[in-house]
Amino acid sequence: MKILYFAFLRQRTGLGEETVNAPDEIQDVAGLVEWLKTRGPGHAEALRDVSAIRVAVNQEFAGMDTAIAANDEIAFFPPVTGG
Amino acid sequence: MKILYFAFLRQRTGLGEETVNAPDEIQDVAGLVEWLKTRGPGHAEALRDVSAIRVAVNQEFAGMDTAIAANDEIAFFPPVTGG
Amino acid sequence: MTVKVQREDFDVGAEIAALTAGRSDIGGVATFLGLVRDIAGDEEISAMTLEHYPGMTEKMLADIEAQALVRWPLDETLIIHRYGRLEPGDRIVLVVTASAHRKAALESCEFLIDWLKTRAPFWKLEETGQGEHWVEARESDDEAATRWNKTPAKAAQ
Amino acid sequence: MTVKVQREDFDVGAEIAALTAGRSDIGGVATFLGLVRDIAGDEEISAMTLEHYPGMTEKMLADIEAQALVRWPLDETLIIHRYGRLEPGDRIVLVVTASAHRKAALESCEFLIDWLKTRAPFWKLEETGQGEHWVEARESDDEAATRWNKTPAKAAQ
Repeated sequence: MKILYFAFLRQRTGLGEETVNAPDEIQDVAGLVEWLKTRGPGHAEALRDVSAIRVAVNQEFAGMDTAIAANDEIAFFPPVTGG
Repeated sequence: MKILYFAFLRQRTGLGEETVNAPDEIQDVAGLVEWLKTRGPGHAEALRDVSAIRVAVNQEFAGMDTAIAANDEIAFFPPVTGG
Repeated sequence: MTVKVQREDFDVGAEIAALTAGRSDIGGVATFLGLVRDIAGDEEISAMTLEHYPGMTEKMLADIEAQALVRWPLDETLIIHRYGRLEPGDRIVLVVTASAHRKAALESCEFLIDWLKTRAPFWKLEETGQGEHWVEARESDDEAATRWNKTPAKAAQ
Repeated sequence: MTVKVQREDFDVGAEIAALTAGRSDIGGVATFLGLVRDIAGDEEISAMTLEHYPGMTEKMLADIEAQALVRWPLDETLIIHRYGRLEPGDRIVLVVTASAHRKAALESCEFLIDWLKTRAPFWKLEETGQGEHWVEARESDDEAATRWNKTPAKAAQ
Protein backbone atom coordinates (compact mmCIF):
# COMPACT_ATOMS: atom_id res chain seq x y z
CA MET A 1 0.00 0.00 0.00
CA LYS A 2 1.02 3.59 -0.59
CA ILE A 3 1.58 5.77 2.47
CA LEU A 4 1.71 9.58 2.22
CA TYR A 5 2.92 12.00 4.87
CA PHE A 6 2.24 15.73 4.92
CA ALA A 7 3.46 18.75 6.89
CA PHE A 8 5.23 17.84 10.17
CA LEU A 9 4.71 14.15 9.52
CA ARG A 10 6.61 14.44 6.24
CA GLN A 11 9.39 16.29 8.03
CA ARG A 12 9.67 13.83 10.93
CA THR A 13 9.53 10.67 8.84
CA GLY A 14 11.80 12.30 6.26
CA LEU A 15 9.44 10.90 3.61
CA GLY A 16 6.69 12.35 1.48
CA GLU A 17 5.66 8.92 0.31
CA GLU A 18 6.55 5.29 0.73
CA THR A 19 5.21 1.97 -0.52
CA VAL A 20 4.95 -0.69 2.17
CA ASN A 21 3.79 -4.27 2.46
CA ALA A 22 2.11 -4.41 5.84
CA PRO A 23 1.59 -7.88 7.39
CA ASP A 24 -1.75 -9.52 6.58
CA GLU A 25 -3.01 -9.26 10.18
CA ILE A 26 -3.12 -5.48 9.88
CA GLN A 27 -6.72 -4.73 8.96
CA ASP A 28 -7.34 -1.12 10.02
CA VAL A 29 -5.66 2.29 10.29
CA ALA A 30 -4.90 1.86 14.02
CA GLY A 31 -3.01 -1.35 13.31
CA LEU A 32 -1.14 0.26 10.44
CA VAL A 33 -0.06 3.19 12.64
CA GLU A 34 1.38 0.83 15.26
CA TRP A 35 3.23 -1.11 12.60
CA LEU A 36 4.56 2.02 10.86
CA LYS A 37 5.97 3.26 14.19
CA THR A 38 8.31 0.24 14.20
CA ARG A 39 9.93 1.35 10.95
CA GLY A 40 12.28 3.82 12.66
CA PRO A 41 12.63 6.60 15.22
CA GLY A 42 11.36 9.24 12.74
CA HIS A 43 8.18 7.24 12.15
CA ALA A 44 7.73 6.62 15.86
CA GLU A 45 8.09 10.32 16.63
CA ALA A 46 5.81 11.42 13.77
CA LEU A 47 3.02 9.01 14.71
CA ARG A 48 3.43 9.21 18.51
CA ASP A 49 0.37 11.41 19.26
CA VAL A 50 -2.55 10.11 17.20
CA SER A 51 -4.80 12.89 18.51
CA ALA A 52 -2.71 15.33 16.45
CA ILE A 53 -3.04 13.27 13.28
CA ARG A 54 -5.74 12.98 10.66
CA VAL A 55 -5.93 10.22 8.11
CA ALA A 56 -7.38 9.72 4.66
CA VAL A 57 -7.89 6.37 2.98
CA ASN A 58 -8.06 6.60 -0.81
CA GLN A 59 -8.41 10.38 -0.52
CA GLU A 60 -11.43 10.23 1.79
CA PHE A 61 -11.19 11.27 5.45
CA ALA A 62 -11.07 8.16 7.61
CA GLY A 63 -10.78 7.15 11.25
CA MET A 64 -8.49 4.90 13.26
CA ASP A 65 -10.98 2.05 12.86
CA THR A 66 -11.29 2.38 9.07
CA ALA A 67 -10.52 -0.90 7.30
CA ILE A 68 -7.60 -0.94 4.88
CA ALA A 69 -6.55 -3.19 2.02
CA ALA A 70 -3.36 -3.91 0.10
CA ASN A 71 -3.82 -1.40 -2.72
CA ASP A 72 -5.06 1.51 -0.64
CA GLU A 73 -3.52 4.99 -0.59
CA ILE A 74 -3.29 6.05 3.04
CA ALA A 75 -2.31 9.59 3.99
CA PHE A 76 -1.34 10.98 7.39
CA PHE A 77 -1.40 14.70 8.10
CA PRO A 78 -2.17 17.26 10.82
CA PRO A 79 -5.63 18.86 11.08
CA VAL A 80 -5.99 21.05 8.00
CA THR A 81 -5.37 24.77 8.49
CA GLY A 82 -7.25 25.85 5.38
CA GLY A 83 -5.92 28.16 2.71
CA MET B 1 -33.74 79.20 -7.03
CA LYS B 2 -32.58 76.29 -9.15
CA ILE B 3 -35.07 73.50 -9.86
CA LEU B 4 -33.97 70.08 -11.13
CA TYR B 5 -36.18 67.35 -12.57
CA PHE B 6 -35.18 63.72 -13.04
CA ALA B 7 -36.60 60.66 -14.78
CA PHE B 8 -40.31 60.94 -15.64
CA LEU B 9 -40.47 64.45 -14.16
CA ARG B 10 -37.76 65.57 -16.55
CA GLN B 11 -39.63 64.01 -19.44
CA ARG B 12 -43.02 65.51 -18.53
CA THR B 13 -41.77 69.03 -17.78
CA GLY B 14 -39.48 68.80 -20.79
CA LEU B 15 -36.78 70.33 -18.59
CA GLY B 16 -33.78 68.94 -16.77
CA GLU B 17 -33.24 72.18 -14.96
CA GLU B 18 -34.72 75.67 -14.67
CA THR B 19 -34.00 78.78 -12.63
CA VAL B 20 -37.10 80.38 -11.16
CA ASN B 21 -37.95 83.31 -8.94
CA ALA B 22 -40.76 82.05 -6.77
CA PRO B 23 -42.92 84.66 -5.01
CA ASP B 24 -41.77 85.62 -1.50
CA GLU B 25 -44.78 84.05 0.17
CA ILE B 26 -43.59 80.59 -0.90
CA GLN B 27 -41.70 79.30 2.13
CA ASP B 28 -41.69 75.51 1.81
CA VAL B 29 -41.56 72.67 -0.73
CA ALA B 30 -45.35 72.16 -0.72
CA GLY B 31 -45.90 75.82 -1.64
CA LEU B 32 -43.25 75.60 -4.36
CA VAL B 33 -44.88 72.50 -5.89
CA GLU B 34 -48.26 74.27 -6.12
CA TRP B 35 -46.63 77.30 -7.71
CA LEU B 36 -44.56 75.23 -10.18
CA LYS B 37 -47.74 73.45 -11.35
CA THR B 38 -49.00 76.81 -12.65
CA ARG B 39 -46.05 77.11 -15.02
CA GLY B 40 -47.62 74.92 -17.68
CA PRO B 41 -49.47 71.67 -18.43
CA GLY B 42 -46.22 69.66 -18.44
CA HIS B 43 -45.38 70.89 -14.95
CA ALA B 44 -48.94 70.29 -13.75
CA GLU B 45 -48.85 66.71 -15.06
CA ALA B 46 -45.36 65.99 -13.71
CA LEU B 47 -46.16 67.27 -10.21
CA ARG B 48 -49.79 66.06 -10.05
CA ASP B 49 -49.27 63.08 -7.71
CA VAL B 50 -46.95 64.17 -4.90
CA SER B 51 -47.00 60.65 -3.39
CA ALA B 52 -44.97 59.52 -6.42
CA ILE B 53 -42.39 62.27 -5.99
CA ARG B 54 -39.36 62.65 -3.79
CA VAL B 55 -37.57 65.90 -3.20
CA ALA B 56 -34.09 67.03 -2.25
CA VAL B 57 -33.17 70.50 -1.04
CA ASN B 58 -29.51 71.35 -1.57
CA GLN B 59 -28.81 67.69 -2.33
CA GLU B 60 -30.32 66.41 0.93
CA PHE B 61 -33.56 64.44 1.01
CA ALA B 62 -36.36 66.71 2.15
CA GLY B 63 -40.10 66.66 2.79
CA MET B 64 -43.06 68.70 1.63
CA ASP B 65 -42.76 70.84 4.75
CA THR B 66 -39.05 71.59 4.33
CA ALA B 67 -38.33 75.33 4.31
CA ILE B 68 -36.76 76.78 1.17
CA ALA B 69 -34.84 79.97 0.40
CA ALA B 70 -33.96 81.96 -2.70
CA ASN B 71 -30.60 80.35 -3.47
CA ASP B 72 -31.58 76.76 -2.84
CA GLU B 73 -31.18 73.91 -5.31
CA ILE B 74 -34.40 71.91 -5.28
CA ALA B 75 -34.69 68.58 -7.07
CA PHE B 76 -37.79 66.51 -7.86
CA PHE B 77 -37.56 62.84 -8.79
CA PRO B 78 -39.33 59.49 -8.40
CA PRO B 79 -38.39 57.10 -5.59
CA VAL B 80 -34.88 55.88 -6.40
CA THR B 81 -34.57 52.45 -8.01
CA GLY B 82 -30.96 51.93 -7.06
CA GLY B 83 -28.20 50.93 -9.43
CA MET C 1 -11.93 55.36 0.11
CA THR C 2 -12.88 56.19 -3.44
CA VAL C 3 -16.17 56.89 -5.19
CA LYS C 4 -16.49 57.24 -8.94
CA VAL C 5 -19.71 57.93 -10.82
CA GLN C 6 -18.90 57.69 -14.49
CA ARG C 7 -20.22 56.97 -17.96
CA GLU C 8 -17.12 54.96 -18.90
CA ASP C 9 -16.59 51.25 -18.36
CA PHE C 10 -14.07 50.09 -15.74
CA ASP C 11 -11.44 47.36 -15.44
CA VAL C 12 -12.09 45.13 -12.41
CA GLY C 13 -8.63 43.56 -12.31
CA ALA C 14 -6.85 46.90 -12.63
CA GLU C 15 -8.99 48.44 -9.88
CA ILE C 16 -8.30 45.60 -7.44
CA ALA C 17 -4.60 45.61 -8.32
CA ALA C 18 -4.37 49.37 -7.71
CA LEU C 19 -6.13 48.99 -4.36
CA THR C 20 -3.81 46.27 -3.07
CA ALA C 21 -0.53 47.34 -4.71
CA GLY C 22 2.37 47.31 -2.27
CA ARG C 23 0.12 46.32 0.66
CA SER C 24 0.96 43.38 2.89
CA ASP C 25 -1.61 44.10 5.62
CA ILE C 26 -4.68 43.21 3.55
CA GLY C 27 -5.85 39.64 4.06
CA GLY C 28 -9.01 39.69 2.01
CA VAL C 29 -10.60 41.62 -0.81
CA ALA C 30 -14.32 41.19 -1.40
CA THR C 31 -15.75 42.35 -4.69
CA PHE C 32 -19.20 42.62 -6.15
CA LEU C 33 -19.61 43.31 -9.83
CA GLY C 34 -23.09 44.08 -11.11
CA LEU C 35 -23.94 43.40 -14.75
CA VAL C 36 -26.94 44.31 -16.88
CA ARG C 37 -29.25 41.33 -17.32
CA ASP C 38 -31.35 40.76 -20.41
CA ILE C 39 -34.35 39.98 -18.21
CA ALA C 40 -35.98 42.36 -15.75
CA GLY C 41 -38.91 40.87 -13.91
CA ASP C 42 -40.56 38.77 -16.63
CA GLU C 43 -39.61 41.08 -19.41
CA GLU C 44 -36.82 40.90 -21.92
CA ILE C 45 -34.88 44.13 -22.08
CA SER C 46 -32.64 45.28 -24.91
CA ALA C 47 -31.00 48.13 -23.02
CA MET C 48 -31.40 50.44 -20.06
CA THR C 49 -30.43 53.99 -19.29
CA LEU C 50 -29.35 54.97 -15.81
CA GLU C 51 -30.04 58.57 -14.89
CA HIS C 52 -28.62 60.09 -11.74
CA TYR C 53 -28.34 63.34 -9.84
CA PRO C 54 -24.76 64.55 -10.35
CA GLY C 55 -23.36 65.92 -7.14
CA MET C 56 -25.92 64.36 -4.84
CA THR C 57 -25.08 60.83 -6.03
CA GLU C 58 -21.38 61.21 -5.27
CA LYS C 59 -22.21 62.72 -1.88
CA MET C 60 -24.53 59.86 -0.95
CA LEU C 61 -22.06 57.23 -2.13
CA ALA C 62 -19.24 58.83 -0.14
CA ASP C 63 -21.56 58.93 2.86
CA ILE C 64 -22.48 55.25 2.75
CA GLU C 65 -18.81 54.38 2.25
CA ALA C 66 -18.01 56.40 5.38
CA GLN C 67 -20.68 54.43 7.26
CA ALA C 68 -19.07 51.16 6.20
CA LEU C 69 -15.71 52.43 7.47
CA VAL C 70 -17.25 53.13 10.88
CA ARG C 71 -18.86 49.68 11.09
CA TRP C 72 -16.01 47.51 9.83
CA PRO C 73 -12.21 47.63 10.12
CA LEU C 74 -11.48 48.28 6.43
CA ASP C 75 -8.18 49.13 4.80
CA GLU C 76 -9.61 50.21 1.45
CA THR C 77 -12.98 50.69 -0.20
CA LEU C 78 -13.97 51.49 -3.75
CA ILE C 79 -17.32 52.15 -5.37
CA ILE C 80 -17.68 52.68 -9.11
CA HIS C 81 -21.14 53.26 -10.53
CA ARG C 82 -21.87 53.88 -14.18
CA TYR C 83 -24.68 55.92 -15.67
CA GLY C 84 -25.96 56.37 -19.20
CA ARG C 85 -27.15 53.76 -21.68
CA LEU C 86 -26.08 50.19 -20.97
CA GLU C 87 -26.77 46.91 -22.75
CA PRO C 88 -27.16 43.36 -21.42
CA GLY C 89 -23.80 42.02 -20.26
CA ASP C 90 -22.40 45.50 -19.58
CA ARG C 91 -20.81 46.25 -16.21
CA ILE C 92 -22.87 48.67 -14.07
CA VAL C 93 -21.41 48.76 -10.59
CA LEU C 94 -18.32 47.65 -8.72
CA VAL C 95 -17.83 47.47 -4.96
CA VAL C 96 -14.47 46.50 -3.53
CA THR C 97 -13.68 46.26 0.17
CA ALA C 98 -10.34 45.24 1.62
CA SER C 99 -9.56 44.29 5.19
CA ALA C 100 -7.13 42.30 7.30
CA HIS C 101 -10.12 40.05 8.07
CA ARG C 102 -12.27 38.29 5.52
CA LYS C 103 -15.54 38.68 7.44
CA ALA C 104 -15.16 42.45 7.53
CA ALA C 105 -14.48 42.55 3.79
CA LEU C 106 -17.39 40.24 2.92
CA GLU C 107 -19.96 41.86 5.20
CA SER C 108 -19.13 45.42 4.25
CA CYS C 109 -19.20 44.54 0.55
CA GLU C 110 -22.70 43.09 0.97
CA PHE C 111 -23.77 46.12 3.02
CA LEU C 112 -22.59 48.52 0.31
CA ILE C 113 -24.12 46.67 -2.63
CA ASP C 114 -27.44 46.25 -0.78
CA TRP C 115 -27.49 49.98 -0.27
CA LEU C 116 -26.41 50.81 -3.81
CA LYS C 117 -29.01 48.52 -5.36
CA THR C 118 -31.83 50.15 -3.39
CA ARG C 119 -30.95 53.58 -2.05
CA ALA C 120 -28.52 55.07 -4.55
CA PRO C 121 -30.11 57.99 -6.40
CA PHE C 122 -30.41 56.37 -9.81
CA TRP C 123 -33.42 55.94 -12.05
CA LYS C 124 -33.68 53.25 -14.69
CA LEU C 125 -35.31 53.58 -18.07
CA GLU C 126 -35.69 50.13 -19.59
CA GLU C 127 -36.03 49.47 -23.31
CA THR C 128 -38.17 46.48 -24.26
CA GLY C 129 -40.02 45.26 -27.34
CA GLN C 130 -42.99 47.27 -26.05
CA GLY C 131 -41.04 50.52 -25.83
CA GLU C 132 -39.45 52.35 -22.93
CA HIS C 133 -40.56 52.61 -19.31
CA TRP C 134 -39.22 53.88 -16.03
CA VAL C 135 -38.56 51.17 -13.45
CA GLU C 136 -40.37 51.57 -10.15
CA ALA C 137 -38.66 51.08 -6.79
CA ARG C 138 -38.85 47.51 -5.55
CA GLU C 139 -39.97 46.40 -2.09
CA SER C 140 -37.81 43.26 -1.84
CA ASP C 141 -34.63 45.18 -2.50
CA ASP C 142 -35.59 47.71 0.08
CA GLU C 143 -35.88 44.96 2.67
CA ALA C 144 -32.33 43.81 1.98
CA ALA C 145 -31.01 47.29 2.70
CA THR C 146 -33.26 47.82 5.73
CA ARG C 147 -31.87 44.66 7.35
CA TRP C 148 -28.60 46.50 7.97
CA ASN C 149 -30.33 49.05 10.17
CA LYS C 150 -31.38 46.28 12.55
CA THR C 151 -28.34 44.02 12.50
CA PRO C 152 -25.22 45.20 14.31
CA ALA C 153 -22.07 44.44 12.34
CA LYS C 154 -20.85 40.99 13.38
CA ALA C 155 -17.21 41.51 12.47
CA ALA C 156 -17.06 44.81 14.34
CA GLN C 157 -18.13 43.34 17.68
CA MET D 1 -17.72 25.12 -12.38
CA THR D 2 -13.93 25.18 -12.32
CA VAL D 3 -11.34 24.28 -9.71
CA LYS D 4 -7.64 25.00 -10.12
CA VAL D 5 -4.94 24.15 -7.59
CA GLN D 6 -1.73 25.66 -8.88
CA ARG D 7 1.66 27.04 -7.97
CA GLU D 8 1.32 29.94 -10.46
CA ASP D 9 -0.21 33.33 -9.75
CA PHE D 10 -3.55 34.23 -11.34
CA ASP D 11 -5.13 37.30 -12.95
CA VAL D 12 -8.37 38.27 -11.19
CA GLY D 13 -9.66 40.53 -13.95
CA ALA D 14 -8.98 37.99 -16.68
CA GLU D 15 -10.68 35.22 -14.68
CA ILE D 16 -13.83 37.28 -14.09
CA ALA D 17 -13.88 38.43 -17.71
CA ALA D 18 -13.60 34.84 -18.96
CA LEU D 19 -16.42 33.76 -16.65
CA THR D 20 -18.83 36.44 -17.81
CA ALA D 21 -17.81 36.75 -21.47
CA GLY D 22 -20.81 36.76 -23.79
CA ARG D 23 -23.27 36.22 -20.92
CA SER D 24 -26.29 38.46 -20.45
CA ASP D 25 -28.08 36.36 -17.82
CA ILE D 26 -25.61 37.06 -15.00
CA GLY D 27 -26.68 39.91 -12.74
CA GLY D 28 -24.00 39.73 -10.11
CA VAL D 29 -20.50 38.39 -9.66
CA ALA D 30 -19.17 38.06 -6.13
CA THR D 31 -15.44 37.63 -5.67
CA PHE D 32 -13.20 36.97 -2.74
CA LEU D 33 -9.47 37.35 -3.15
CA GLY D 34 -7.22 36.19 -0.32
CA LEU D 35 -3.77 37.69 0.10
CA VAL D 36 -0.82 36.77 2.31
CA ARG D 37 -0.59 39.08 5.31
CA ASP D 38 2.69 40.02 6.96
CA ILE D 39 1.14 39.36 10.37
CA ALA D 40 -0.22 36.03 11.60
CA GLY D 41 -1.64 36.18 15.11
CA ASP D 42 0.82 38.52 16.83
CA GLU D 43 3.77 37.44 14.81
CA GLU D 44 5.44 39.05 11.83
CA ILE D 45 5.91 36.59 9.01
CA SER D 46 8.32 36.92 6.10
CA ALA D 47 6.85 34.11 3.99
CA MET D 48 4.71 31.02 4.15
CA THR D 49 4.63 27.75 2.29
CA LEU D 50 1.34 26.04 1.56
CA GLU D 51 1.53 22.29 1.28
CA HIS D 52 -1.40 20.27 -0.01
CA TYR D 53 -2.50 16.76 -0.92
CA PRO D 54 -2.55 16.66 -4.72
CA GLY D 55 -5.59 14.78 -5.94
CA MET D 56 -7.52 14.92 -2.69
CA THR D 57 -7.45 18.73 -2.63
CA GLU D 58 -8.94 19.03 -6.12
CA LYS D 59 -11.56 16.40 -5.23
CA MET D 60 -12.59 18.22 -2.06
CA LEU D 61 -12.70 21.61 -3.79
CA ALA D 62 -14.86 20.22 -6.59
CA ASP D 63 -17.10 18.65 -3.95
CA ILE D 64 -17.69 21.88 -2.02
CA GLU D 65 -18.29 23.70 -5.30
CA ALA D 66 -20.93 21.10 -6.15
CA GLN D 67 -22.54 21.69 -2.75
CA ALA D 68 -22.74 25.43 -3.46
CA LEU D 69 -24.43 24.68 -6.79
CA VAL D 70 -27.08 22.65 -5.00
CA ARG D 71 -27.74 25.37 -2.43
CA TRP D 72 -27.78 28.45 -4.64
CA PRO D 73 -28.92 29.18 -8.20
CA LEU D 74 -25.48 29.86 -9.67
CA ASP D 75 -24.53 30.37 -13.29
CA GLU D 76 -20.78 30.03 -12.80
CA THR D 77 -18.30 29.27 -10.05
CA LEU D 78 -14.53 29.36 -9.93
CA ILE D 79 -12.05 28.41 -7.24
CA ILE D 80 -8.32 28.96 -7.66
CA HIS D 81 -6.00 28.02 -4.81
CA ARG D 82 -2.24 28.36 -4.90
CA TYR D 83 0.33 26.24 -3.10
CA GLY D 84 4.07 26.59 -2.60
CA ARG D 85 6.05 29.46 -1.10
CA LEU D 86 4.24 32.80 -0.93
CA GLU D 87 5.29 36.17 0.41
CA PRO D 88 3.25 38.94 2.07
CA GLY D 89 1.04 40.65 -0.50
CA ASP D 90 0.92 37.58 -2.76
CA ARG D 91 -2.45 36.26 -3.94
CA ILE D 92 -3.38 32.89 -2.38
CA VAL D 93 -6.97 32.13 -3.22
CA LEU D 94 -9.75 33.33 -5.49
CA VAL D 95 -13.44 32.48 -5.29
CA VAL D 96 -15.83 33.77 -7.94
CA THR D 97 -19.56 33.07 -8.01
CA ALA D 98 -21.97 34.39 -10.61
CA SER D 99 -25.74 34.39 -10.48
CA ALA D 100 -28.77 36.18 -11.82
CA HIS D 101 -29.33 37.29 -8.21
CA ARG D 102 -26.85 39.16 -6.05
CA LYS D 103 -27.78 37.41 -2.78
CA ALA D 104 -27.06 34.01 -4.27
CA ALA D 105 -23.68 35.21 -5.56
CA LEU D 106 -22.73 36.89 -2.27
CA GLU D 107 -23.86 34.08 0.03
CA SER D 108 -22.29 31.29 -1.99
CA CYS D 109 -19.02 33.21 -2.24
CA GLU D 110 -18.94 33.56 1.55
CA PHE D 111 -19.86 29.88 1.97
CA LEU D 112 -17.01 28.77 -0.29
CA ILE D 113 -14.33 30.99 1.23
CA ASP D 114 -15.39 30.02 4.77
CA TRP D 115 -14.95 26.41 3.80
CA LEU D 116 -11.66 26.98 1.97
CA LYS D 117 -10.14 28.92 4.84
CA THR D 118 -10.92 26.15 7.33
CA ARG D 119 -11.54 22.79 5.70
CA ALA D 120 -9.43 22.76 2.56
CA PRO D 121 -6.59 20.25 2.88
CA PHE D 122 -3.72 22.70 3.10
CA TRP D 123 -1.00 23.06 5.70
CA LYS D 124 0.90 26.25 6.32
CA LEU D 125 4.55 26.57 7.21
CA GLU D 126 5.23 30.12 8.36
CA GLU D 127 8.64 31.76 8.30
CA THR D 128 9.31 34.28 11.06
CA GLY D 129 12.34 35.90 12.68
CA GLN D 130 12.34 32.92 15.07
CA GLY D 131 12.46 30.34 12.29
CA GLU D 132 9.79 28.17 10.72
CA HIS D 133 6.73 26.58 12.24
CA TRP D 134 3.61 24.73 11.13
CA VAL D 135 0.39 26.64 11.75
CA GLU D 136 -2.19 24.85 13.86
CA ALA D 137 -5.88 24.69 12.94
CA ARG D 138 -7.88 27.56 14.42
CA GLU D 139 -11.14 27.28 16.34
CA SER D 140 -12.67 30.59 15.26
CA ASP D 141 -12.33 29.78 11.58
CA ASP D 142 -13.90 26.42 12.16
CA GLU D 143 -16.96 28.12 13.65
CA ALA D 144 -17.41 30.26 10.54
CA ALA D 145 -17.53 27.15 8.38
CA THR D 146 -19.73 25.18 10.81
CA ARG D 147 -22.33 27.93 10.71
CA TRP D 148 -23.25 26.86 7.17
CA ASN D 149 -24.29 23.42 8.39
CA LYS D 150 -26.96 25.00 10.58
CA THR D 151 -28.20 27.84 8.36
CA PRO D 152 -30.30 26.96 5.35
CA ALA D 153 -29.39 29.06 2.33
CA LYS D 154 -31.54 32.17 2.44
CA ALA D 155 -31.44 32.88 -1.27
CA ALA D 156 -32.38 29.31 -2.17
CA GLN D 157 -35.62 29.32 -0.20
